[in-house]
Amino acid sequence: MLPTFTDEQRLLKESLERFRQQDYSFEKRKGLLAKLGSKDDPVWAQFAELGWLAATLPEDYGGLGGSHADLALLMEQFGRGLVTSPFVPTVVIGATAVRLAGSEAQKAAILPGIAEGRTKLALAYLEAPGQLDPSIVATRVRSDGDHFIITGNKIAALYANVADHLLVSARMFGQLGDHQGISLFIIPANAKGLAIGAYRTHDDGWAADLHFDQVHVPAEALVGSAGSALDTVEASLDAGAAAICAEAVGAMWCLHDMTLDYIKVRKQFGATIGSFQAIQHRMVNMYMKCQLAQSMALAGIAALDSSDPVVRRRAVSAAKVQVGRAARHVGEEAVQLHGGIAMTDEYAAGHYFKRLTMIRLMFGDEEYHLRRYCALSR
Amino acid sequence: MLPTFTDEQRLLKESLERFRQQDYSFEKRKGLLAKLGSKDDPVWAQFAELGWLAATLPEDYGGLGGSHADLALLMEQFGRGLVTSPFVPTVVIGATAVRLAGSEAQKAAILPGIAEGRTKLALAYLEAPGQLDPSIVATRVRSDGDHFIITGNKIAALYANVADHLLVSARMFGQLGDHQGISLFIIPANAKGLAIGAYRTHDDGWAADLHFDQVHVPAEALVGSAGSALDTVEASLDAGAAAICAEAVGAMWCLHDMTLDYIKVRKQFGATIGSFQAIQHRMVNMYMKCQLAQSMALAGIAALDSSDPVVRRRAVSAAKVQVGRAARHVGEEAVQLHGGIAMTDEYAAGHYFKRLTMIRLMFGDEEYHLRRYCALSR
Amino acid sequence: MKIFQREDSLEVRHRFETAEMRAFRAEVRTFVRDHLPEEIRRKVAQERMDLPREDQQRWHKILRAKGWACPGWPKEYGGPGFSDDQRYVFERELALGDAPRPMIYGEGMLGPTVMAYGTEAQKERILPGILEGDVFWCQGFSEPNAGSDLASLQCKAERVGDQYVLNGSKMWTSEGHIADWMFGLFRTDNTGRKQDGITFLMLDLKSPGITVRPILLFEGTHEVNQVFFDNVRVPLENGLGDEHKGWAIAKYLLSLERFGTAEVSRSLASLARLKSFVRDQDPFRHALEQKDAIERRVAELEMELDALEITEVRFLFKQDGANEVGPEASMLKVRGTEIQQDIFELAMVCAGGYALGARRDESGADAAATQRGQDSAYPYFNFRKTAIYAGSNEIQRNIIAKAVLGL
Amino acid sequence: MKIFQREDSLEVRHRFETAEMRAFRAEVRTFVRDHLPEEIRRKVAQERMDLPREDQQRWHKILRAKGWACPGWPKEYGGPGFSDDQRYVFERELALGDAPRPMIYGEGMLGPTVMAYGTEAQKERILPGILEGDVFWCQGFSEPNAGSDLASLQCKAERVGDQYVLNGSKMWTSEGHIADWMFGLFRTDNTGRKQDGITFLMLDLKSPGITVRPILLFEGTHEVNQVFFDNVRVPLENGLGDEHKGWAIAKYLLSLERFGTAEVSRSLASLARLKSFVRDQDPFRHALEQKDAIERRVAELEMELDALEITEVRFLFKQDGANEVGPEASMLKVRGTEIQQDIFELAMVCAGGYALGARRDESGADAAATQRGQDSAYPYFNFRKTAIYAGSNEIQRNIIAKAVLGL
Repeated sequence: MLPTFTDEQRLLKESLERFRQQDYSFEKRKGLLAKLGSKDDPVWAQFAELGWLAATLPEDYGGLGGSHADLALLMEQFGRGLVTSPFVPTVVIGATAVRLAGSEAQKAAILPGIAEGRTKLALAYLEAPGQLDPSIVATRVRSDGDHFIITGNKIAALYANVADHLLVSARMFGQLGDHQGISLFIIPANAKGLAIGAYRTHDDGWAADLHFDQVHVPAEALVGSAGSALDTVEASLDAGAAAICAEAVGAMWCLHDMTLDYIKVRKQFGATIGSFQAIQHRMVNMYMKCQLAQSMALAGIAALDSSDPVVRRRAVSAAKVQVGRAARHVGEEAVQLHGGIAMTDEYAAGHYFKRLTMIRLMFGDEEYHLRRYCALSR
Repeated sequence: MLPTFTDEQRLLKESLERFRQQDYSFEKRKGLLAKLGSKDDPVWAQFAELGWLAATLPEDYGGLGGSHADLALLMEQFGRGLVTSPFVPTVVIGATAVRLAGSEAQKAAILPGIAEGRTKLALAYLEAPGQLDPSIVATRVRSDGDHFIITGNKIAALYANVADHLLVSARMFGQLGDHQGISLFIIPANAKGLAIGAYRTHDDGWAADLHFDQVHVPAEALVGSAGSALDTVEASLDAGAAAICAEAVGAMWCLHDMTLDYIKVRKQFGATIGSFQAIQHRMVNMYMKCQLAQSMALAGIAALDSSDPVVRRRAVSAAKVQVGRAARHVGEEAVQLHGGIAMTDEYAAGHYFKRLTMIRLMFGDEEYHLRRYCALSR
Repeated sequence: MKIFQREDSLEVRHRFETAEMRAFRAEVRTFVRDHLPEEIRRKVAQERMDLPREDQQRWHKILRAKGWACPGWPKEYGGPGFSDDQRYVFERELALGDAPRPMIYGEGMLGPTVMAYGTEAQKERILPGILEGDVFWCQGFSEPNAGSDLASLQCKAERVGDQYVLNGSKMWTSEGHIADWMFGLFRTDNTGRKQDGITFLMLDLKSPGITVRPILLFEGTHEVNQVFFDNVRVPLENGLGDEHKGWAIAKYLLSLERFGTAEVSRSLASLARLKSFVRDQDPFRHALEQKDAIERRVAELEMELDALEITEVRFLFKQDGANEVGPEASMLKVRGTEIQQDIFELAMVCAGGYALGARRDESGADAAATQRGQDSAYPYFNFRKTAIYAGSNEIQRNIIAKAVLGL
Repeated sequence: MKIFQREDSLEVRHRFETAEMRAFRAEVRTFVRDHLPEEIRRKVAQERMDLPREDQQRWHKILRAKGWACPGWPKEYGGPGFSDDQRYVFERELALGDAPRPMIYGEGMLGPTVMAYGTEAQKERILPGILEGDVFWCQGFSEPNAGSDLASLQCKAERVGDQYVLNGSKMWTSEGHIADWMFGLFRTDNTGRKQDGITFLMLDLKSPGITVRPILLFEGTHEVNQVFFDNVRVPLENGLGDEHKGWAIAKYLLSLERFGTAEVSRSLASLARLKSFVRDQDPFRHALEQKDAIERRVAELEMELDALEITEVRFLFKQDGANEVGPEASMLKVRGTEIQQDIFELAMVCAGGYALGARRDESGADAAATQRGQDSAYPYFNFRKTAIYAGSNEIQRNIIAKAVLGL
């Protein structure tokens, strides 16, 4: 997927390929999912050992100072291998928020732990199912002496049940939808008054709905300045969105390859179905969607480096729209061209399709990002 | 296209088929277009002679009292034959407006003339190119003693240059976009102060932009009551839209048949291109679009009989959206599956494609009607 | 000269608007509302097609008591003897009322086929069990290497004395795990054209040598199975029609599905659920722009469904009274499944964050909305199958190309 | 352990953002703005591809005077000797400035082919006329029964003494009516494989026995012709490469078009015109909802174009320095034409009532808007050809299926 490779990136890619082929084959994956996110999750430990958790973190905080190119590489390989983990909530979204807005103390407390595999993060920002804009915050926070008190509900916080710390957006002042008035807090997952209702997601990950009942948090839990956290939340979500776009590209190429292999051997009416022209042209359309999605995912991740938030938002939204549409097309066609076999639990294609579908829905669907792109174009 | 046929309708259909095959073949059509809309237009005279101009008009005014089923039949055959005439502006839109809102005197003065082929009408309602809503009327009218004075501009009035009388919407009071305040007038085409800038349309018809410079019209020219003509204009345009939907279905079936015939004989790589599965499946998609468009066109024309304007508008809008989209699909695919030959002036397919494209743009495009449908669904 | 007189209705759906049909519709609607058990209704409203045997049987017996079981069957065999119009309206009302689908294999497929090809003894033995809802059937057609290309099936029935001995396996057997009997196609001769040498057999699934292996779908439901035959013995009298001539019977059986392949009624119900979800689930009344976009997509689906419905009625009820549907009916299946899949996709997207979650039990204030949201991805995933099974949409397009367009 | 260090740019377009390239881009942009005659610019902005010979020649000579004619040619033959990056930026700026396309047949196709296959004498005879813009070429490949299946061409060149004698006809000959010379493929042998026995010839269109029949397109433009040969005599030295071996030369020639088949630059210009039309033409500032819908479609096209552009750059400028584009470049042509067609469709729809009118002369206050509106349907109609010519999009998909996917 990458336009250029350094030697280091070649090594990284090889280690990722080795992992997904040897340690995370589709057969082994089933067993590994049972421990997903738990304290003794062997996959997470391996991530840490291989340096993947540290890869993109700053060197001052135990990271390896990698670039966004490294992030793209990691995510694409995770996509190809259907690697399911709290990587994005922790390393991409969570760490981005802490890096962007956290105090020195917060960075020092959190980032090295992430790099070493000791700390997992989750961001709780979504409140209503169809309201994908992070400015829609009804969860309230008020000052109480040297504490803050948070009350409200969050839904679909990815891996919140396995996180050590939660990043939570809450409204300090203003109305629902106001861009000002939103603060971000980092709180321990075992905070008193916090109820976590966890559930599996369709792609075998985890999410949780959260209920904050007068949760008391100390002043040091505030990330960045009070009332102006929306930019941080948006930037973190953009990093997450760009990352899962790259992941989706990996998953799409994998589905593409599986389908291509299948139609070359599957016979009907005395011929391989890949010899039928209608199937060939549809396979070509899948191929084109993969190529184009790859281009957009590259541009999306590249834009994370931009100093202009409008440039970043436009590029990430464009990527999310195009990759999301491609993901739908490629996922649906992969199942259809396979036929019945792809409908089964024991075949991998359906699981890739589910993951792609969840990626479409995460961090703003195509409709949300198309609207955001239009608004930024005015 | 019709679900049932009476004996009379069978006869009508036969006369239409005979006309388009014998008198209006693609070769003869070219010559006939030169006289289109003129005083001695032989096609119009033949329409009158065959009773088609009278077919759907009320018996009390020289008509034959036919039903909307007869209108559907006429339009579908016009579509199949690429029959180009002022039929819709005169017999469908114009006559509908006069029937719905005209005084006895107006009906008696206009409708028999239409039935006999002496009188042509045109409706001038459009003012700005991208403003397809008939409530967008900036043309002003004011009373002056027993006269009205009209000032303003209209664009793209179909066949206004060949009409004997023009139906013109003008604002008597209220703001642009207000539903109240619009009046309808019937004025002679040679009225003083009226400038008509005529041009050919892409489908070899005519249209004109009109400039009203203090045009004086008598009180009797008012059609219906002052200030409340929007319903009449909408109902007339709906009749026109439903009629051209039926026409489009005829044109689509014709393109479908031409394409099917062509791919059965055209050879490439030693086989007919119709033997290639990708071409077959696209042909099937064209076939399905034609069938579905036919169903919607039927429902659209049927809804003209509804006493509930909301029912009528929803059905006509649904038809225009679906038929318009199908027209694009079928027209583009017909050209593509033919290849180069369909790009030429001497082959009929391109001309059908142009007509279908103009139909899409007339009386509200798909976007306009989708919005109208949504608004009516709230 | 007055040649144009009769006011014909162009609105093909008008045929269901007579006083008689309205009364019938009202009767069915009321009956469904009053007699469909709520726990069954709720599962159907979740778009589930994996209803447990008990639920299907319970509802079937309720209909049977009313005389409405097996709505396609003539009175002679205990059916209600509906006209085609009545049957159309009846199945519409059942779908709109979230009632389970009629049981396709016994009542929809095998029953009418036995009526056409069975001996009197077979009719007497087979039909009452279906009519009463006591015997569940499944279909043994597809095999691992015979999907779209059904005629290439290889599962063998060897004639030994007065029995067939079956070996091989059948694939994608829906409801194989809850059925009592299977009807299916088996190869009794391998020497000629592949369509020849196929025999239509009926067999008791409790016969020794049968193994039913569940096949889970990727979203977790258990609907289909692989059924293995290891020297399974089937008496000769369980053959339907002539030996080696099963292909014609299968073609007849597959042609029976002219009612309902477009799934218009169920899609109308799904779309209505989607609309009410969108209306109800937005506590903040915000993001109006997004609602506009959803409104547009809903409107587009409504129009598509409208076009499909009118086309279906045009095809099913031809003007000349011939209610035979030709190969053009394949397009009803193609468009019907495409639209249905699009509805479920939109429903999932509208559920937003809720759609991420897999099914779970929950109580609490917004449990209902959560539940509906979490249900939303299942049909999107599950209904991918509909474009694959019962003749994939590719096969349907091949049929139209060949049989309708002459390509 | 520090394994991740280098900050690589993922943004593939960054290669055009060096100081040097920026300066070059500014130079080209300024030159086009200052030197492109307004009457030519206006025609190009109308998306016309039927530019008169005088217009093409005039612009070519302006570029020639600057040293920029034939941008793909090396310095050795009088070209500017651009690097690939420069050429990419150069052609982008020409397109964005509404300059005519480089002349495809002489400078784009024949010139480089003669450089590769021609004798020294041929190079000296042919290249200067192209470089100076004095000799116009057209291409004689397609025939009435050899379109997508080019190798089945039948137009005959019989060897008689030191001449070929040509009989038959060539079809779809673009610019045949304004060209001086034609290069083309002719059958010199009919005995072997159809790809064999084809010879690449160059001929003076003033030769006796040639008739050029105009073929009008359905929207009225004259771009293509049928060219008939009635015992036309061509000297042997006008053959390029070996007799009977023209197929390989043709394949080389057709592979030259790697720059620009995606038409990204021109589509960017078209989209910019569309946006400014929408912004300007709405005197009433009404119907905001409709503007939203247009805005969405514009955004979608922008994104599609973005994806195509990045893909093009990825393909054209590979990381290993190998700037050979393989068969995957077929997708650039497919998507490029599809997007271009969609832009023109949207432009037409946005023009609303104005789009109905055919071209006409008009003066007056809103003549400009009227004109732009009335221009809007022409490219929608005219550009249907782009998915048909130069290897139809079906053929391109076949190529990808075979050569990229191995199907």
